[in-house]
This record gives sequence, structure tokens and C-alpha cells, in this order.
Amino acid sequence: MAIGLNHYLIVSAILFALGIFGIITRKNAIMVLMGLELVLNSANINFIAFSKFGGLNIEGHLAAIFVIILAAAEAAVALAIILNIYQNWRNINVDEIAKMKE
Amino acid sequence: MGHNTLLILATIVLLLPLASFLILVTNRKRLPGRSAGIIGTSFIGIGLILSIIIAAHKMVTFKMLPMIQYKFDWFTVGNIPVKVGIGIDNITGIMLIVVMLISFLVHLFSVEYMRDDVRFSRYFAYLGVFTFSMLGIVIANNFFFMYIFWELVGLSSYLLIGHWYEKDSASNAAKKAFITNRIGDLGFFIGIMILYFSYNSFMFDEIFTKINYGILPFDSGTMLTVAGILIFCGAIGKSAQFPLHVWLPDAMEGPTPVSALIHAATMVAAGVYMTARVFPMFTGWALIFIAYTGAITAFIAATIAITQNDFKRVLAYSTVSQLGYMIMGLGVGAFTNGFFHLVTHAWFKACLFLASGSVIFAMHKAAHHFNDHHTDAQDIRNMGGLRKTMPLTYYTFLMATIAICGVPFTSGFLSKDGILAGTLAYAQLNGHWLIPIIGFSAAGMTAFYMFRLAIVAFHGQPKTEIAGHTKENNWVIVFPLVLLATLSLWFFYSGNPLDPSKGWFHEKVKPQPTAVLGNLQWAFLIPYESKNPSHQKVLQRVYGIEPKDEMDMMDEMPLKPEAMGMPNPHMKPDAKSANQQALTDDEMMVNPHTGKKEMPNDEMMVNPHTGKKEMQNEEMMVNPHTQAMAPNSSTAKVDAHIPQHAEMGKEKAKNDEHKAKGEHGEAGAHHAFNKFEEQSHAAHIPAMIISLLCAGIGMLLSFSIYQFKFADPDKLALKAGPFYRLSFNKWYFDEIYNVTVIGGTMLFSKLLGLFDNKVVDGLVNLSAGITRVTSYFVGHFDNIVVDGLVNLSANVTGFSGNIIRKLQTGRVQSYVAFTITGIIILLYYFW
Amino acid sequence: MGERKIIEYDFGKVATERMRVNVGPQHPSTHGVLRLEVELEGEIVTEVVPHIGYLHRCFEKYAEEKTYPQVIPYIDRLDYISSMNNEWPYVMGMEKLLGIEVPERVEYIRVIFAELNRIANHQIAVATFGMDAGAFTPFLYFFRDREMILSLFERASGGRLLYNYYWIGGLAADVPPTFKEECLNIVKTVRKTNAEIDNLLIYNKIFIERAANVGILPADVAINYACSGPVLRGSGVPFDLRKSEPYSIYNRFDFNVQVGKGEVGTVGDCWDRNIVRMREMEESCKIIEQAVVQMPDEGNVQEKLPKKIKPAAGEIYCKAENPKGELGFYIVSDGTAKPYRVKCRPTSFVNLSVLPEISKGYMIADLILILGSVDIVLGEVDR
Amino acid sequence: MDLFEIIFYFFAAIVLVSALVVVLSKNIMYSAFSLLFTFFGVAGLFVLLNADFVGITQIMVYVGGILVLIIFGVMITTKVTGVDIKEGISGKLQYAGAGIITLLTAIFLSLMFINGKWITGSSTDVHATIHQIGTLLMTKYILAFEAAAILLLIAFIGAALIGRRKA
Amino acid sequence: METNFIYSLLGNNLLGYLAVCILPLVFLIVYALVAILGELKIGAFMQDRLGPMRTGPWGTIQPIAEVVKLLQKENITPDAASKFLFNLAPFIIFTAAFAAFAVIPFSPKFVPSGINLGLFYIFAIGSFAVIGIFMGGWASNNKYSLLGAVRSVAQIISYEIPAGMAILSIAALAGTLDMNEIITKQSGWFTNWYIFGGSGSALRILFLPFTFGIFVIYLIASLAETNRTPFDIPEGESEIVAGYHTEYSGMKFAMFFFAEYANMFVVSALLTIMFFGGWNSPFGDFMSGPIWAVVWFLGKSMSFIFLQIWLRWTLPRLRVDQLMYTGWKVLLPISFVCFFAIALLAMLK
Repeated sequence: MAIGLNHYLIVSAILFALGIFGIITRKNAIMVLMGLELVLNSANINFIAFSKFGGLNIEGHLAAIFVIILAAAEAAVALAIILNIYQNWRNINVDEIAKMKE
Repeated sequence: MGHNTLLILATIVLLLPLASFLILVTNRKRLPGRSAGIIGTSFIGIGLILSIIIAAHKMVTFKMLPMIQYKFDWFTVGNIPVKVGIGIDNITGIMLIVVMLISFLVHLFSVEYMRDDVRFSRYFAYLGVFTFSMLGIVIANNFFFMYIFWELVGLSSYLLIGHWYEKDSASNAAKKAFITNRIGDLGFFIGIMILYFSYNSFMFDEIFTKINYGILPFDSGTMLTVAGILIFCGAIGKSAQFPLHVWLPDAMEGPTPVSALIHAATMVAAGVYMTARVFPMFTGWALIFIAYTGAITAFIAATIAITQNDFKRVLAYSTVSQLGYMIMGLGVGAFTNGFFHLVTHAWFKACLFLASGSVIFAMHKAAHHFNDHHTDAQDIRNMGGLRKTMPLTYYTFLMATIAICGVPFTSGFLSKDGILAGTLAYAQLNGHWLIPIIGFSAAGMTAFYMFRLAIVAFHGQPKTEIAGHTKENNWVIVFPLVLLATLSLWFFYSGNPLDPSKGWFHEKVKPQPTAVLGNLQWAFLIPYESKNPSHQKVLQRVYGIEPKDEMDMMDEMPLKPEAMGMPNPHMKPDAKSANQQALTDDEMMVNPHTGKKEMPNDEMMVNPHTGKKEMQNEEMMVNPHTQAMAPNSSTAKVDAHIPQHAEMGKEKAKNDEHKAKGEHGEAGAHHAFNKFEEQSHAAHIPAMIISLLCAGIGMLLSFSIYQFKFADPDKLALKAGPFYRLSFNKWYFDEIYNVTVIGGTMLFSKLLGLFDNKVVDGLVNLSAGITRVTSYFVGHFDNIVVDGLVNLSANVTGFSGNIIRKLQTGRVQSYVAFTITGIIILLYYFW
Repeated sequence: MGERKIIEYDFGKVATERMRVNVGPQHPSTHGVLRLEVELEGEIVTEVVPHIGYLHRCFEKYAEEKTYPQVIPYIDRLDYISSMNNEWPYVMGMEKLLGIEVPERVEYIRVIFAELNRIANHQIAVATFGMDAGAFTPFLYFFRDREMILSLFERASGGRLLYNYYWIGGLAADVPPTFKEECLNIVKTVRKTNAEIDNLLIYNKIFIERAANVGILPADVAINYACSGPVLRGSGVPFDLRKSEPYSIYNRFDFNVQVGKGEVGTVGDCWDRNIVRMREMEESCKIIEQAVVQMPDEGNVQEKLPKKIKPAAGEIYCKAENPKGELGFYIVSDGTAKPYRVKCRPTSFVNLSVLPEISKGYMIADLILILGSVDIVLGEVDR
Repeated sequence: MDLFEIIFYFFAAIVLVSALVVVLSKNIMYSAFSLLFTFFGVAGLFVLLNADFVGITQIMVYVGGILVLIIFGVMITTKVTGVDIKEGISGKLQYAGAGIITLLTAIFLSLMFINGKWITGSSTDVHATIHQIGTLLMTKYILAFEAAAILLLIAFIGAALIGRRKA
Repeated sequence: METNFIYSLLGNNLLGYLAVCILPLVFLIVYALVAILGELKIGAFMQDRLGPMRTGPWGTIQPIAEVVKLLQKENITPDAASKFLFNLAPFIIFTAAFAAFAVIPFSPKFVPSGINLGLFYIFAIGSFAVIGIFMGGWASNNKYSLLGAVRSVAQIISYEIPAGMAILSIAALAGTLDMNEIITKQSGWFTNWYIFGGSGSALRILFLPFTFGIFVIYLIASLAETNRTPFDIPEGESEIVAGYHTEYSGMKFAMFFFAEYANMFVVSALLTIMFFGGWNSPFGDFMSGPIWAVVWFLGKSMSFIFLQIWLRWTLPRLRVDQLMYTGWKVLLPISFVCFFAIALLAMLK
């Protein structure tokens, strides 16, 4: 079977699900961030796949590039926040810093 | 050198001061001694050489081309590309030299003048960025760049005026300059936005072309007038026109070389330059606004200058007055002379300021020598007798003073006279006699106060010990003075000391053809080459001016266009000729006179009658269509007709000479349409006589009061009473602004506060009272009935909330999980 | 250079765990088996604790068990790269204790050898300091020259590292016949190489950046810690035993005491300590030149001594300006053939004590440089 | 199976296996390093899809930037001087629940993707993508481009500000 | 365009691909031996000594002996190390270094993979080495290694930006990222090289200060990226023993070693390609052609390797904060200025 759109989409779907799994189960905030990166990557695979097979053409590439830019900004800010949290609590366990609950 | 080379050179000239700025600003602490000044000066020196090369090339090699420009799309908004670029035409070339030369001299001067300054290299860095921004304005060919650099000029002037920011007065002056300028810039910005909104372009040539083809902003001529006036507002701010002139005298708080730079070449010139640059888009009403603004400024500033005692302040008001002249000149349509005055004024005003700097520097040194820190080194009452101690400064100052007064054989005479002639002509044509009257009286006052300054400061006996012990400064300070004073002589601009129109300047800077449609432009300013049919139609409609003159002339001409194989201009042009028209449009727009030189058969026409070259050319070119059509017609045909044609031309010229105003031979050669040119030529001699008279009276008065002491100035002041006080207090402008603008704002806010306190609060209190009464009754109902219900529901909510609360974990992950679950349920439902 | 700011490390804003790192005892840059227990925050040194004793050989205890001349070889092993200088204060003290006058020729030879050894020591100090900063080549250039000095020592004493040459009352053997020419030759070469090193290393911009304003030792701290030698002089204190308390024949020579002037940084930084060494080499050259000229050609090199050296009961403290600083021996005699006590004032040990004081707040790379600039030899630290 | 397919399955396997390691590994540093392979595999997939520019950008930004950032973040917030770091994961029940959700997500997304009626236009020749991307970025997407630039700037300034502030 | 003579020899099949892949590897090994010998011998001559003299005539077989020694050594994995990552790291680093060879045009007839993003690709692939170094440093479970790794990562990332600006400048000048095209645009006499402003009218004089500046910046940045003196802080043996490869020995150490030499060649090749006309002959058509091209290319690259060795034995090492200062506050602004100037001039050109 020739490699077509569906192959890529399934890879991206599984990657997405794994990313969600990482986000849900991990306690460490940085691990949550990693799960997020997986999700973003899966979205990017979709963009590029559609740009080849779905006629999205070069615009798909552009969307992917913007996603990458976004990811960079997000990672920077998220890590800064995590650092700040760490300085406040000496801990980045999302269970224990769930003070927003109250 | 090709066009691109020229443009690249221009870019380099632009970037050199920036480079100087960057180098100095990044190495501020590291540069030893005066190397910062030397670096800055040498950068500007290179730029000066390059700009001379550029200007020479533009005016000699590419004299055919109206404008060399480079455009590119900077970015795209929506699908409209924003075009920007740079352009060089004759005006730009001249301005480049003016800016760079004065900047160079000021740099050089400052190396000595500022040598003990603590922020020496920062000062030079700011000078660099100032020059850079001004150059940006000069070589911009679009509103976008111009606005950017416009603001940069404002910023750099702020930095420089506030150079000695430890002084309260300096930092206040800087703020005042900055804020006052912003007011003008607001208008400028709105004007630009109106134009961009209408034409989707920032390029000068595109906008003017579109205006020329009758496309108006919002389809309304009034809007064009408004846009013109708004854009001129920018010039009001920058060029210190009434009523925003108040900042310029205060700007004296900056170092003196900076004042020279601001007053001569950069900041204030920017406004005039901009007005000249966008001149084609001013409608008649806008022009009259401009003319009156200039005239009022010239008058008020001149009256104030008479009574001031601060050396630099007198010069500052004289600058304001002269700027008023320039603006007035532009406003009345004397385009060339207005711009000419900008250039000549740059030389002698720079000279005056640098000379004042030299004097102040020497005074300071002497004061330092005496350990005297109380005597004001800038007050002319403390000077006197400097002629003996500082001869070179004195003679250069005198030279510049003579020039600014408009004495013959000086550059000032050439340009000022042209402007005054223009105002006279203007008044003759449409009856605004107030403008020339103000102009002449201001000329007289100029002579009076300038000589007052020269006499009080330099002549007589030293009034203080300090003044007696001043010494001439070294060559670094004197050299710029001598150079600038030399440039105030007439022969740099025209062979004939009495008539500038023979000089190269008037050849290179031709009056701008006005692109504005006839119904919005004074008839006499319409370009004589106007071949825009809509122009003529509108003229006819609004002013009732038949295009008869033209037709008559054509009739008189032995060769009708048809006879030369050209289509009738009044027939609807066929596609081909329309095309050509568009092609030649650029040339026509920018410089009609040079445009014709491009005609391939030009030489042939002239050759047989070399002696009468100019006349014939003019004559022949009278027919606007010749220009467009000539390349189309077969050369052989034209050739065949030439001798005959030329003969006729000569004949015609003679006729004109007889029937036209008589005193002017050349006038006949001009197109009948351009009445203004004609009139101003006619007014040249009377203007000269009157202005000389005025200046002479001013000088005489000044000499008799201050030199020969026929009258005591103090007593005169007492006698003049209110007038003296009005002048001495600068017409109470600052006070008026304090009362009106600032006080008005305060009053308004007070009123608002009062309204808020009394009315709004009263209403609120009233409603509160009503509410209180009602609530008393409602309260009981509430407590019993409603609360019962509420408590019930609250209990229910609390109970269920306790259960649901477990879901609210505060962990993002849970929320993600819930979201995903929700999405899955949705998917399941909708799939 | 203009004014140069002392770099203030401002990494403290990101809260990080402090890390304790052992530098040494098996580390390429500790110049021996020194162990530095370093606490780091990021790369900033917050605490330094030197641990010594890995090379402890009980010198002072040994000395109590040996006869007076037998102590000399052990002294060689203290500061094993300037052995000639080490021996001098001991023999000088013994001579004073015994009341022996040394022949003039011996004094000159001792001065020349001491100054040669000073040059050799400073060469190693500067070379290793350069190597700590990452410059490898100067190291070998210095060793090439040092070879000449060592071979001269070898021909005089028979040893290349441990000489046992200065004896009580004289020298172990006379100098080789071409001694004077060789000395002058060495001086010439040293000057040539030093000029080269100045270009290659000392005034190298990177080297200045590394060494200047680092490990600043203020003069008062240096004095309080009893520092001596180039470490003290680098802080601008012109203290040199050869000038301040001239022993032997040093008052016959014309030379200057070099002090750190803060040429490229602050007075008392690593660069200053280093440049003091470089310039002292030149001063030593001057002394050698003068000594070679003044030295008598012929003469006895060993005074007559009793068969058994038994100084009368008494005590003496004798000190000399070693390349690394003041080295002193406090000899207590109880009238027997063996010293009752030989207490050594070790230069390196005293100088090392200042290390924790001056290396706090700098980076770990600076710590290495500071250690290099203090120029210790573990043989002397541990004894 | 031709070469192309082998390469695709190779990269897909890299992506999925390493992603699995990322989410399952208890050692956070292992997760971080495993992320390297995920990113690399995704970049490989991009290249297979003729998007070499995006692929290389992916490597540069994700591997050279984000991953390094993450590792530094881990280093600062964890005592990583030793290699045996164990990171807690949520309780068993939650683990199982998350597993179910993940499984369902994967299945539903896959079904949706497979059954989706995508508009499958033919792709134009996307060689010299960089020219096209550059042109589009500077014309049609200029606003987005500028916005992204400003976003990045603000994000970095903000990050520096937040990260350096003392509690 | 047929850019690879191997495909014309062997055809576009698996064998051809393999040959294309292996050729750079073979070259790398041979080159590494030469470079090691060069480093030994040049260093020795600069320091007034002879260097290795025993193995082979004048010690020429010394590098081979060293490689053999390294291969024979026991492959130690510290007990406390994280085994898998510890063993994986050298491979990643070597892969990253070797992957860069995929796009280096040795000759117009031999470019392993002629993708049109060559410069960008090399720039990106360097980030793998960062992770590899980090992996090795962390997995060693040694404080020196960790410190070295952190330093190295910080250093490489800081210097990637000036290097990127240099690459961007050249891309702006050439209008392409394809290395072969960049080289082709510099063909002709050596005055057409980008270090001299590239081909064009006399106006290129204006480029000269900026292109030269960008060359110097890239040279410095590339030294930093390959961890060579004066930026060998990650390995700074006087401070942190051997940095991230303190714990490595045997074959794995050899891979680090090879990777370092491979990186040296890559940056030298990039310098050659971007500024010195790649495989172009400096004398126009004289001595040009695919075979001469290889000679020129290797000659130019090797001279840069010589330069790196020369610097190594001459300069002291910077401190880590000075390194950062140099990177962020000196090189970065200058590179921006150069880039803007070059872009502006290129636009006008």
C-alpha cells in the first residue's frame, strides 16, 4: 500500500493521544510541557500532510512554521513560569502547587 | 556614474552621519580627548564631498531628468503595497550641499567650542543623528519616509536643545520644542493620512499625478485644501511659524553651534523644504493661508527682535522672521525665490550664529579669566568694542548682517528681493496688499535690529571689563565664519548682482508647475504648459478664463499643430497620444523647462539662430503640445519648417515687447497664462527700490540711535510705552498660551469637576435617597419571602456543590482530561 | 585601557542548588596533591576549603632524628623547584649558630645560584599560570630555558632537582670553569624569552581579560595573612627581605623591588602577582650580571668545619627571600649533634591560607587561576 | 515495499516509540532525551512530505531551542547531579483512566481521519519551497509574520522577566 | 543537474546511495588521521620540539597508532552512569558531525546531497551535537562532566546566533542557501569571493568591510561552536578536567575525538564555501575543473584547519562569562550591523 494521507494522519492521531496521556498523567510541570510539545507536533504533521495531499500547498508549511514559532514562545514562557513556581514553592509538582483550587 | 550609483551615493551620504552616531554612541566612554569630534567631523566631511558630487552630477550630467528615484515595495498591507524610496532632483541636490556643508562647519566649530564639555562625544553623536534625520527628509521621495525622518528630527532636536539638561531652562526648552512640534506634526500626520486614504500611496509623484488628473480626496476640492493646510501644519511646527513659533527662541538654550544647525540647515529648513517639496498639491486657498501665515510670522518676529537684548535671541527672532519670508514667498507662488531664500539664508544665518558662538565663547573665556560668573555672556549690553578685539568675527558678522538686510551685492538681496517682488505681483493680481506691506515693513525692521545688534555688540567702547579682554578665537572657529561669510556674496548665485533670475539657481530650480486643478488654484499660478484638458475646462468654468489666449497664440503662429502633423489638442486625444502623454507626464510634472530639452530636434531648431536661442525656445515651446508630440512627428517635417518658424518667433517676440508691459523684454517670451511670472518680473524693479528704501531707513535709524546717539534708546522705549513692552515681552505669546491653552485646559477640567461634583453626584445622591426609601419596604418583603426561597435554593446548591466540588481539583491535567472526554463524547454523538 | 569594571556576577537571581565539587587531589591544575573542596552555585565559587596533607612527610620530625648536615637534603624536598634557595636560610642559620664566616667567593656563588633558581622557579610559576589560563606554548618556551639553568646546576652539584649544594660553611663543590660565561648566556636567553612571552602571553588581550581584576588581594589582607614574596608584592607592598633586611651580600647589588601597580586591573589581582614574577626575573638577571663581574675568580669554597657539628645550646631564626616568599628556619640546638627542633616557616603554606579569602565570588575557572597565581608547591605546604 | 515505505515506517516507528518513552519513562531526563528522537522523527516525516524547510526548521527550533530549554529547566528544578531521578506519576486509578481516554482519543481521531472526506487536491511542485515561503511571508502573511515576531519578542522579554524575578 | 559522479558511475540505485554515503566517511577517517598528525606536529613545531618521532618515519604513523590504542582500550562504562544514554551519546554526536557532510560540495561533481537548503541544514544539524554533548555529560554522572556539558550547551547556543547572522548575510548576498549556487556565484578570479564583497561592479568595495567583518565573526563563532581554543571552555582541562567526555575512554572517546575533528572540517568547509569561493580556483579558469576543484576545496579547508591549530597553540582560554559577553554583547550587535548593511547593499545592488 502506497503511503498516503491516512498514514500520516494516523501517526499524528496517535502522537496526539500520547501527548494527551503525558499531560494528564505526569506530575512534573515540565513533563506536562513535553506532552504539549507532542500535541503541537502532531498538529504540525497534519498541516504538512495536508499541504502535500490535501492541496493546502505552501500555506500548510507556513501554518506549521507559525506553530513552531508559537511553540518556541510558549516553551520560553512556560519554563519561566515553572522556574518562578520553583522559586516560590521549591517544587514543580502540579499536584502540590494546585493552590488555585482554594 | 549611472543612476544607481548616484542613488547609492545618496544612501551612503544618508548613512554616514548615522554611522558616526553609532560609532560615537557605542564608544562613548572609550574615545579619548577630542577624537569623537574629529571622527564626527571627518564622517560629515566625507559626506559633504559625496553630496557635492551628487549635486553636481544631478545638475550637470542628468539635467534632463527631473528626478532620479528609486522605489520599492516595503511591505504590503492587504493587497496594497506600500511603496517607499529615495529620490534626487535639483532641490534635493542643493539641499544636500546646504545640509552637509553647514553640518560639517558646525561639527568643525564644535570641536573647539565644546571642547570642555563633559558629554563631548554624546554631543557629536547627537549632531550626527540630527544630520542623518535631516538628510532623510531631504532625500525621501514619499510622505512615509519624510514623516519618519520628520519625527527623528524632532527627537534629535530635543536631545540637542536639552544637551545641558542640568539647566532647568534647557530641559524646559527642549520639552517645549518637542511638544510644540508634536502639535504641528499631528496636522501633518492627519494630512498624510488623508492623502494615503485617497490615493493609496505615499509617493509624491504618484499623488501629484493623480491630483493632476483630477482625482481629489473624497472627491472634494475642499478636502484637498484641508489636506494641504494640515500638511503645512507640520511646517508651521517645524519652521516655527505663527502661532507655533514660541519654541524656537527658547531653543537658544542649546549649545550655540546647535542653534546654528537648527536655524540654518536642519530643523527649520525642514518645514520650508517640505512646503517646497509638496508645493504642487497646494490649492489656492491653502496657498493664501500659507502666505498669510508667513507674513504674520515675519512681522511679529521682526517687531519682537527689535527690543531683545540677548545676542542669540535677537538672531532667533530674526530667523523666525526670515522663515516667515520664505513661507510667504512660497505662499504667494514665488517658489524659486522662496527656496532660494532658504539656501542663502542658510549661509548667512549659520554665519551669524557661529559668529555669535565665537563671541560668546570668547566672552566666556574672558569671564573665566576674570573669575566672573555673574555677568551674562550673551547679553549685548555687556559687550561693545568687540570690533577691535575680534576683528575677523566682526567682519564676517558684518558681512552676514549686510546680507540679511538685503543690501545689493549680497545673496540676501537676490533672494529677498525676489520674494518681495513676488508679493507685489501677488497683490497686484488679487488685491492682497497686506502681504507686501508687511513684507516691506519687516525688511525695514530687519535692517534696524540687525544693525542694532552689530553696533551695540561690536562698535563703541567695551561696556564691561570682560568685553575688553576678549580675544579672537583660533582657526577652527574662524574658518567656518570666513567660509560662510564668503558664501553670502552675490556672485555665487548670479552674475548680475541685481537680478537673480540670470543665475544658475533660477535655471536649476524652476517654478514648480502646480498640479492642482484650476478650480482650486489661483489662475495665475497654473503652469503655462498645462496640457491637461480638464485644467482648462475647469479654468473656464470657475474663473471664466477662456483658453482663448492659447488659442489666439496658436492662431498667430504660422504653424498650427495640424499643419505639423499633430493632432489638435482639443480633439479627444487618441489612444496613442494619450499614451505618450502619460509617458512624458513625469517630466512635465516635475520640471517643465528641462523637459523640453529632451526633444531630439531641439538642437536643430536652435542652431540657425544661436543668438536668440532662449527666446525661440520659449516661443516654440509655448505650444504645450509640441513637447508631447514632437517625438511623434517626423524629424524631416519639423526640420523643413524650422527657419520659417524661427523667423516668426522672433517677430512675435518683438510684438510682445511692444504690446506688453514695456519695461521687460523677457516678459514677452513667457506664456501669457503665467501671469504671476510676468507680474513678478514687472514688479522686480519697484520691489527692489522699495525694499532698498525700507532697509536704508532701518539702517539709518539704527545708526543714528545706536552709533551716533542722536536719540537715547531708553527714552525712546519709554515713549513708545505699550509698544515697547509688547515687543519686549514677545507679544505676550507665552503668557497668552499660559492663559488660553494651559489655563483653558485647567478651567475646562475644573468645570468638568464641578459638573461631576454637583450635577452627577447630585443625581446619584437623589437616586440613592429614593432607593433607600424603597428598599426599606422591600427589605421586609425580602427578608421573609425571598430569603426563604433563596436559602432553600442555596442549601440545594450547597449540597450539590459539595458533590461537584470534588471535580474541581485545581489541576490543569484534570481539566484537560475532562475536555478530552467531552470531545470524545461529542465525537461519538456527532459521528 | 580606560577604566575597567570588576565583573560582578549576578546569577543569584535564579535559585539553583549549590553543588560541592572536589578539585583535586588528582586534578591537573592543583599543582600537586592539593584537594580543594569547592562549593559552587552555578559556576560561582561560594566556598573553598583546602585540604592538605596528602604529601606529608614529617620533615620536622625527621630533622630531629638527623644530624645537622643531614637535614639539608630534606630541606631540598620542601619546595622542590627552588631547592637552592631552600637550603640557604638553613645553612645561614647554622653558620650564625656556629659563628662561621663564609668566604666571599662562596657568598657570590650562593647569590648567583639563588637568583638562577629564582628565575627557574618564576619560569615555572608563570608557565603553569599560563597553562591554567589555557596557554600551552609559553610553558614549553620556559622549560626550554629552564633546561639551561638546570644543566648548570647539574654540572655544579650533580643533581637536577635536589642539589644538596649549599653546605654549612660553604658549598658542596666548586662551580664549573665556564660558570661565568654560562651565567651570562643564561641571562641573555632569559631576557630574550621574556620579551617573547610578554608578547605571546602577558599582554595578550585574552590573558589580561582572564587574569586582571581576578582574585584581588588587598594589601591589608595580604599583610594580615602574613603573605610574603610575589603574593605580597603583587598587592603593592614593597617588602623584600633582600632589600629590607639585606642578608649575605645583597646590599652590594643594585636592584629594585617590583610591586604590583594595577596596570591593567586592580592592584593585587592575579595579573599583578604574575607580572611581579616576570619583572623579578629581570631583577635577578641584573643581580647575576653584577655578581658575575664582582665575583673573585679564585678562592676557597668551603670553610674548615669541626668533624662533628655540635653547636652550643641556643636557638636561632634565620630567614631568606625565597622565590615564593619568606622562608625561615627556627633551629633550636641542645648542644648535641642533632637539632632539638627545626621549625620551618613554609612560604607556600602561609600563602595558600589566603586562597579561600580571595577566591570567593569568582568562577571556578578563576579559582584555578588564583591558585596558579599564588604559586604553591605541595612539598612545602605539607612538609 | 519500496524504499520510501521503509523509510516512512522507520520514521513513524521512531516517532511513536520515542513518544511512548517520553510519556511513560519515570526518569524525566530520559523523557527529555527521548523527545529528541520524537522531534527528529517528525522532521523526517516532514522531509518525506517534501517539506524540507519545515523539517530543518523543526530540528533547529525544537531540538536546538526548545529541547535545550526544557533540559535546562529540568536541570534547574531537579537535583540532576545524579542520574537516578524518579518522577512521580498520578495514582493508579488516574493512570488507568488516562489510558482509557488516550486510547479512545487515538481511536476516534484515527477513525475520523480515515473516514474523513478530505479534499485531496494535487500538490504543486514544492521544490524551492524557501522562495515561496519567503515570498508568502513577506506579502500575504506579513501581518501574521509581524505578529509572530512581536509575540516572540514579548514572550522572551516576559520569560526573562518572570524567570528572573525573586519570589 | 547531475551533481554526483558516483550516480553516473553506479547508477541511481542502492549501491550508488551507499557509495555516496560511504565516501565522506572514508574521507573523514583519512582526514582525521591527517589532522591529528597535523595537530601533533604543528603544535610541536610551534613549541620548539619535534613531537612524536618514534612510530614511522618522523612519527607519521602516530595517529594510526593512537587510533589502534584507543580501539584496544577497555570500554569502560562507569557504574553510576546511566548506561544507555552514556553509550548512546557518542553516536549522536558523531552522527550530527557526519550528517553535515551530506551537503558539503567537495567538487561540482561530488555533492552527496544537493538539497537547496544546504547552509540552513548544516546550521540546524549542529543542534543534535548539543543534545549529544548534554546527554554524554549528564549520563556520566560526574560533576565535571555535567559542568562541561552545561558550559558547552550554553556556549554553542550563544554562538549559534552570530553564526546564523553570518549565514544569513551570505544568503542575502547570494540570494540562495544552496551551497553549490553560492560557490558558482563566486566563480572567476579570487576577487569575486564573498570575503572581497562578491562579484559585481566596483561598488563591491562598499561590501568589503562588512563581508570581512562577517567573516571574522563567523570564524570566531565557529571556533566557539567546535569548542576550540580560545573557546575550549567545555573541555578546559585546567578547570574541569576534560569536560563532558571526562568519563569516556576507548572507542567512545575516539568517537568524540572524531566528531570534534569532523566539526572542525565542517566549519572550515563552510568558511571556504561562504567566503573563499568553495571549490573555485582563485585564478578564474586556470586550474579549474572537477578534479582541481577537489584540490582547491581541500586546500582551502585545510588552511583553515591549520589556522585553528595555530590558534589553539597560541591563545589562552577565555572564561565562561567572558565567552558569553563576547558572544552576546560583541559579536551579536556587530553581526547585526553587518547583516543589515549587507542586506541593504545587496538590495541596492
